[in-house]
Amino acid sequence: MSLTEGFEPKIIAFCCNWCTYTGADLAGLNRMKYPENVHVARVPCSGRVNPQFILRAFQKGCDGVMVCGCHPGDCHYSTGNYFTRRRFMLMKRMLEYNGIDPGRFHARWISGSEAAKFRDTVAEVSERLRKLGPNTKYREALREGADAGKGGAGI
Amino acid sequence: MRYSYFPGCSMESTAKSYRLATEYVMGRIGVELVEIEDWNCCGATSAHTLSAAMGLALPARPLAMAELREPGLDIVTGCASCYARLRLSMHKARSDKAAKYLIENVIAMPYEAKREVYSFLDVLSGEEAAAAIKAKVTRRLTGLKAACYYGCLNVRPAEVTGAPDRENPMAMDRIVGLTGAEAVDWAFKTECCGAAHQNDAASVSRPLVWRILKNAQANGAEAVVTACPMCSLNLEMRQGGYRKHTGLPSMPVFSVLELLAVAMGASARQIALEAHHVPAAKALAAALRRSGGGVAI
Amino acid sequence: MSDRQEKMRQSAEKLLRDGEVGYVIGWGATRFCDRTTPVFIDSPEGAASLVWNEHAVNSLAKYLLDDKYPDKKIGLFARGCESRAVNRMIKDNQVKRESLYLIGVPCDGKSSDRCRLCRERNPLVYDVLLWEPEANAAPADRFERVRGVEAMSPDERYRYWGGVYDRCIRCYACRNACPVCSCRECYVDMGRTGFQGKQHSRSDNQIFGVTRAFHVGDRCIECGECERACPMGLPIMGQTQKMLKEINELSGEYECGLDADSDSFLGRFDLDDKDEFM
Amino acid sequence: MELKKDRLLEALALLREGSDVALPLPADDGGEPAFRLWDGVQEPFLGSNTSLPPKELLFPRSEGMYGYNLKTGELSDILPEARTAVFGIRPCDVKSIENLDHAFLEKGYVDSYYRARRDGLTTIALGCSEAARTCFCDSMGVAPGDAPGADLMMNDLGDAYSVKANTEKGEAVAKLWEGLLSKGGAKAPAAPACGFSVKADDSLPDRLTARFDDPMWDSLSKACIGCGCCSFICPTCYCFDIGRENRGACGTAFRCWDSCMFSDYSRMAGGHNPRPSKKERLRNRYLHKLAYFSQRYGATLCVGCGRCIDKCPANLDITRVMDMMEGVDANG
Amino acid sequence: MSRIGVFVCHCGTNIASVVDPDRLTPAAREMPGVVYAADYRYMCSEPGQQMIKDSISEHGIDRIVIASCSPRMHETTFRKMLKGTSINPYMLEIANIREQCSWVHADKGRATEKAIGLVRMAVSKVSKNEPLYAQSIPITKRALVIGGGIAGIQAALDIADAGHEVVLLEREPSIGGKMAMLDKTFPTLDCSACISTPKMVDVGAHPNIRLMTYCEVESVSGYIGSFEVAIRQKARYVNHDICTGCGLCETKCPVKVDSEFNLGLSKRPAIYKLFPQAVPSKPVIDSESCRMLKDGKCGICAKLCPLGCIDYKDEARTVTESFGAIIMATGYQLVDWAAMYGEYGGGRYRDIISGLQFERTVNAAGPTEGHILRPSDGREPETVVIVKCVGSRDPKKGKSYCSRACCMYAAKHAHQILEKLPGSRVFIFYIDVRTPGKGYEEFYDQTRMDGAVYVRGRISKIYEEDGGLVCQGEDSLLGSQVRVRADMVILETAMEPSQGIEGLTSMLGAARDANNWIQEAHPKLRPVETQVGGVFLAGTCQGPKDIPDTVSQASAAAAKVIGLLNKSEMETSPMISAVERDKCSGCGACVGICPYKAITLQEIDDRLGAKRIKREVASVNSGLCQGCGACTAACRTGALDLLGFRNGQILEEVDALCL
Repeated sequence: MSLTEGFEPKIIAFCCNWCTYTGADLAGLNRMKYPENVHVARVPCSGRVNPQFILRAFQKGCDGVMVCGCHPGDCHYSTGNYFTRRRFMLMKRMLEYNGIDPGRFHARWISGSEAAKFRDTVAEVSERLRKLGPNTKYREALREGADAGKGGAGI
Repeated sequence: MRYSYFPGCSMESTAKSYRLATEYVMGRIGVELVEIEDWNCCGATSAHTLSAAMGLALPARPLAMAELREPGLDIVTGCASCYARLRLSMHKARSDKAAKYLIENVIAMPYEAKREVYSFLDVLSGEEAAAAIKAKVTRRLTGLKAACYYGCLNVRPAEVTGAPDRENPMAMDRIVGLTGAEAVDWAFKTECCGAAHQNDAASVSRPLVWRILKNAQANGAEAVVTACPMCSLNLEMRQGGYRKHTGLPSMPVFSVLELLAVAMGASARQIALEAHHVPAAKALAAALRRSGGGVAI
Repeated sequence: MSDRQEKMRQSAEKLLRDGEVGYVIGWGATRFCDRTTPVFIDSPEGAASLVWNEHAVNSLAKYLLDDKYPDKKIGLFARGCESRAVNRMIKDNQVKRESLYLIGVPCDGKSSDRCRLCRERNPLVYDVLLWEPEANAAPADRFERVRGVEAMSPDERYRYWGGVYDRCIRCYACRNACPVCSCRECYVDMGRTGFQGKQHSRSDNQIFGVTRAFHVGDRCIECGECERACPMGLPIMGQTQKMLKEINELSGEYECGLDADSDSFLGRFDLDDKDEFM
Repeated sequence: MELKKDRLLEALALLREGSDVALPLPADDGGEPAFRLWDGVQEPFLGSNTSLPPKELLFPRSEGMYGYNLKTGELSDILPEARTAVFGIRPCDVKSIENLDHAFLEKGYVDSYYRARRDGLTTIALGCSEAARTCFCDSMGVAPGDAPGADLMMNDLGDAYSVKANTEKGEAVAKLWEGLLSKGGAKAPAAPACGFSVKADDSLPDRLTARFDDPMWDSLSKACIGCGCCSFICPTCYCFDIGRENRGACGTAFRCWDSCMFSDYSRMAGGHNPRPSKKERLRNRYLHKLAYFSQRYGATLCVGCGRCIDKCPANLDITRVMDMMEGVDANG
Repeated sequence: MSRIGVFVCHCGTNIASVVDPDRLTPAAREMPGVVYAADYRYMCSEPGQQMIKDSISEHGIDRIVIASCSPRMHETTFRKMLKGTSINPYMLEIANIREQCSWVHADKGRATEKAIGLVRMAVSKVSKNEPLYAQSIPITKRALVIGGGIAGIQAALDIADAGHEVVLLEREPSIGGKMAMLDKTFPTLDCSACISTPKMVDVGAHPNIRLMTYCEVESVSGYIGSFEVAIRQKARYVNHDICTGCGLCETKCPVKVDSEFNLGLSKRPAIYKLFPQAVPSKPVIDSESCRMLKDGKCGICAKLCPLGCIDYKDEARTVTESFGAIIMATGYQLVDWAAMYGEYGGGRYRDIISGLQFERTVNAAGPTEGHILRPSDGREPETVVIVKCVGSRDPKKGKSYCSRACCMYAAKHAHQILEKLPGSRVFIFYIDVRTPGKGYEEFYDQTRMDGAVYVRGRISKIYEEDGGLVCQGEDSLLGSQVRVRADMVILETAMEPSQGIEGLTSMLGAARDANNWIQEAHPKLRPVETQVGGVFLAGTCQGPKDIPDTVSQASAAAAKVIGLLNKSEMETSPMISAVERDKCSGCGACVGICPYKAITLQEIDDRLGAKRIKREVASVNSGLCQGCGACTAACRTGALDLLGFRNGQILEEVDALCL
């Protein structure tokens, strides 16, 4: 059995309250169907998303991360997503430069009316991550509470 | 002042006097025209309607060759249609990577579009050339009321030609002013002459010429001055119909180069003024007489 | 060399004697002849201990952050790298130009690898210039190392950086040497927020490395102090240089600290920025 | 007894059958020489001492301490099970382990994690035949050619190493190597002179602490950039921080190296920091090395290995404070 | 340790048919910090809310998670519910297990797993929630209306009638705006002056309105409830306190310059009233043309004035006033068609005039006393061509938008010509005829009945020939070229925002759209507000409008302002950025990022060891901050954090998901 068979990726999507979160709600209202892999973390604006959140997500075990907000020009706070765009264009490049597969981080503009786009994006990202398999890069070495293993040599 | 020169097909045939006048004037004002070796047809109005690639590549080939042979020279042409086609290829090669790739693949040579494409109007209205013209004008065409006709392609499309005012251009008016003639203010400077459609769509295109001539005359012009062999041809050859249709007299049509040549002392024979369809010498002679030059042409 | 050293001593002595500055930051001798250490001269007599030779390697600008509210002006010997740092510190509202006396000392080249990217030996801002400007040497290819890493596959890149951060001892010398690291408290020293785990593990070290690059990359003046300070000799400028390379590609020619006014890349935006998140 | 140099790897391989073996190994792709677990093949790096000290063998950079479950209240120890023999450890570093022993095992508290690793550790020391210019161990009471605290002491004799067991553990190693050892009569060459020397006598701690409020700390610390480099490469710095990694109701407590040079080291819960600037931090570090530890355990914590002098980004030098104390008595 | 209560809603079967509450609720009970978990059919119902309230007191719960529909649906409901309990309304997180779980997933097992994940995220986040308290900001009960056109006039009157003080600011010497220049208004054809002048007079006489004409806004600071506006009173050179507006001075002024009000169709003196019915009805001196002010020679007006009102030494003054709300009513101007349309002669032909020039021409108080005459020779035109959409609906040369009012006033112009010049002919070239207003279509129909000839097509060229203007264009219904020889051409040109709008909006922090109109906060739901709290929109500064729409919007904006000013203080959302001063190094990275200019660097007193220092730290203005959090991502040290969405809270969510 290959590593990726039957594997369901864990994806966190940071979505702005005004566009993408609304779009995701609309997808629900329209009873659209998409994979269960995505968990949305609501933020007021995509400009609120600190690139360090993404590092943290990979460290803690997310297989993919999405940052979604209003289309440039449509920001509820007028200019927040222009900063998002700059930050994450750089962040994406830094992640890839450090060896993270390009398929693991996605930034997308999804408006409050683009429920179908939300659905399709989630489906597309899930499928891509299913093929990529679990993320091991940047992940902390797992110690599961009381089951943690024994330490060996200090070096 | 040295330029790579793209003569264009008309110069070799219908625009004989335009060609002779060009040689006469450019020689006198110190503009050296280096004819592009093995130049080819610019595609005129037909190539781009048949194939976008052909429309871009035909004019690009002589441009590429000019840049190859004379990398330091800008390119000049005396025909508005050639100017528009050449300039479009230059513009596309600069601004559109895909177009540049296409052009280079068709003509099988690099074309960097590093040099500008100019029309005679651009060249002659430059400061240096204008000063040279002033110095070389030996007899003034005083009182000759001329309507400067630019046609469409010397100015349009503005994003390709960079013309500052596409509705009311003034470059030719200023050049004409140097000869002592008077450029009248009129409304049809950049109307279409019908171009090649004079051959296949007479009912639509004849009135175009008539209206141009009529407005020129309505504004007091005695002659039309052009900067394009095709425009000249259309404006001249359709004057029979014009007289019949409007009852107005016909009027001579000169290229701006002819006007300059005469002002610089060229005789009618030297620039083959007799080749005109509408008798041309008379109006010029009248003007010369008025200036007191009294020199027969 | 000694002539210049003499000029520096005289200049410092005069400034201190005239009461123009409270102290002067320069270089002084150590136990070893091929090493210098930053010194803080606060008396005219002390100026005699100033040293100028090819081992005057350390960038002095960072020390300005230790004394952001001086009673008297601080005298600082400034080469190209110190002056670019000062520009950046002024822009970041960390120091005030009027509380500095910059003694311009065009750099004649130092025996340090940190200078390999140096593009400006002469101070860009100063109050006095002690000698004629030096000709700038051709710097090493600015992004050569970055391209080397870019050429690897994602897995190779991960192994490369993993190897680097396995060796990192998290001493934060890179941070503390960096003239644009100017937070009152670094995010790594605030474990409770949760941005940075404190374990000395590959994962936490990597996160520190990338975050550091992100925090300083768009203001980096490429002085190389971070790499020089790293006791483990890690090629960490490969991260900040990557940031600069991308910024250069996204927004055109970009270099920091050339003046004290320019906004950093992440501090502004352009409506026409490339959009790849459609 | 002596061990021919060409039998060294064989001897180490024998050791490796019963435990992990750590050796000073050269820098791989650009890093610094350090003690690492031996893969059975690599040649040890014996030209000089390592940039990183061997303290990681006993006091890892990060180690799990115990797991917990918040809902059930369950706790579980994570005690290390390590048997390691370290070869090539220098007298200064052997001395440093003696100091760590003081800190972790004495005065009424035994650190079980340290204890477990310490019990499993066999130290095979190698006397120095050459001193680096930053070495000053003989000023700090260490003999460059001898490490009485090591389990087994070896010295370079040219084409062989002398081998002398100091402890039972050492004798066990000698016994293991029996077939490889030969009787040797060659005497170890005289230990090399250190790069420089400083005056660090018994009165130094008192003379230093009397200078607690001296302005000299200002000038000493000015050039310090406040990084933790010196602490982390010091063989005797043993400070650590304890943290927790939560995973829902479960979690793990860990401890990791910390440095008294960092601002958050001494910051209290309410935000107050009794050592607010690098002056106080540097003073604390120097005094701990040269005074407080001696006052508590009777041994100087600095062993004169010179690593911090070599690596300090600002070229600070701990021995400068000792030089400044020359001629200063305890009463000021 | 926090004591968390989790409440799972079935939403009838909306949630429960997919997400299994019998698995979810026990799973929640196992989460750290959770002391109580329960599920119920409808949490938002009365009994549901009561159950939550009871559980809070019964189990000593100090924060809750509600797993239900989207927080965009019921977050406010549940916050209100918490107001009556022992816990702060912000100690609440909602796990969206309906819109983002049960409705979008079919597999019950996996959907329930996901719901558990979502609840775990919410539980983790809420464990870091802190009580937040809405701040009250005092409201200065005074409004500023910028722009004295009909929009500004209407808004000012409405607010003043409601009992609040209003300052009406106008940069011209008189209020009245564009409407005062119009002759008649469609579709009723009542006289524009007859309906606007009384309103202007009302403004001048209203006890609650202070008129500030010939004034400009210099700077704006502050925020909703307390704006500080610096207003520059331009030098009038006439003491309005004593001037009676007798008009003697105007009669003898030797200077004649183009009249702004008559759009160059007549002249005015250097000391002038904008128009006869100007309010205030007192003149100003135009310093650019006055001989006395230019050369120091003349002084006739000063000699003439019986009251000695003329003061050539008058200077501009700046006053700063406080306001609780601002209405933007800065209006529009017509595009400079001559610069855009060379094919219409580029301004060379005098008989091509703009629609507004025609308004002046046809107006009885205008330069021709209402006679429709050609400017060139003063003859009555026989044929008039009206060209619509000049600069509108022309993305290539002009504006892409429709200017909305032109269709109707073109019809009005045609009607007026046909009425005043019997036997004349009017051709109207149009793209479409848009008449979406009460009585508009009927008016258009009537105009056609009157004899106006509507030609569908654009005019491509206008040229002068034989003393007439030849209009050449296409009749796209006939599919052929047409040429009309006209005696006069009226261009119904596009509206564009008034000059100076950029400076004003950037002072206020209000956004402009792609065409430079002021951007409304929401095109449908908040059409009279800007995104800046306390700044409202009236009239054409927001986009082209006709008078009825302008007046409606003005009254709407006034209603918003009245609503605001009726309160003495206002609650602001507590979910805004906050600065930890200890950590802030004052680097200012946040300052430029804030779209609301809510962050400034503020000097504070601090100590460095024993030394007293002054240092700068970021300071968030709670009146301006809208809580977007963009600043927090720019803050490297984390000194800035967003209350309600703190870094630590979001990281908790991340961690919880990864379990």
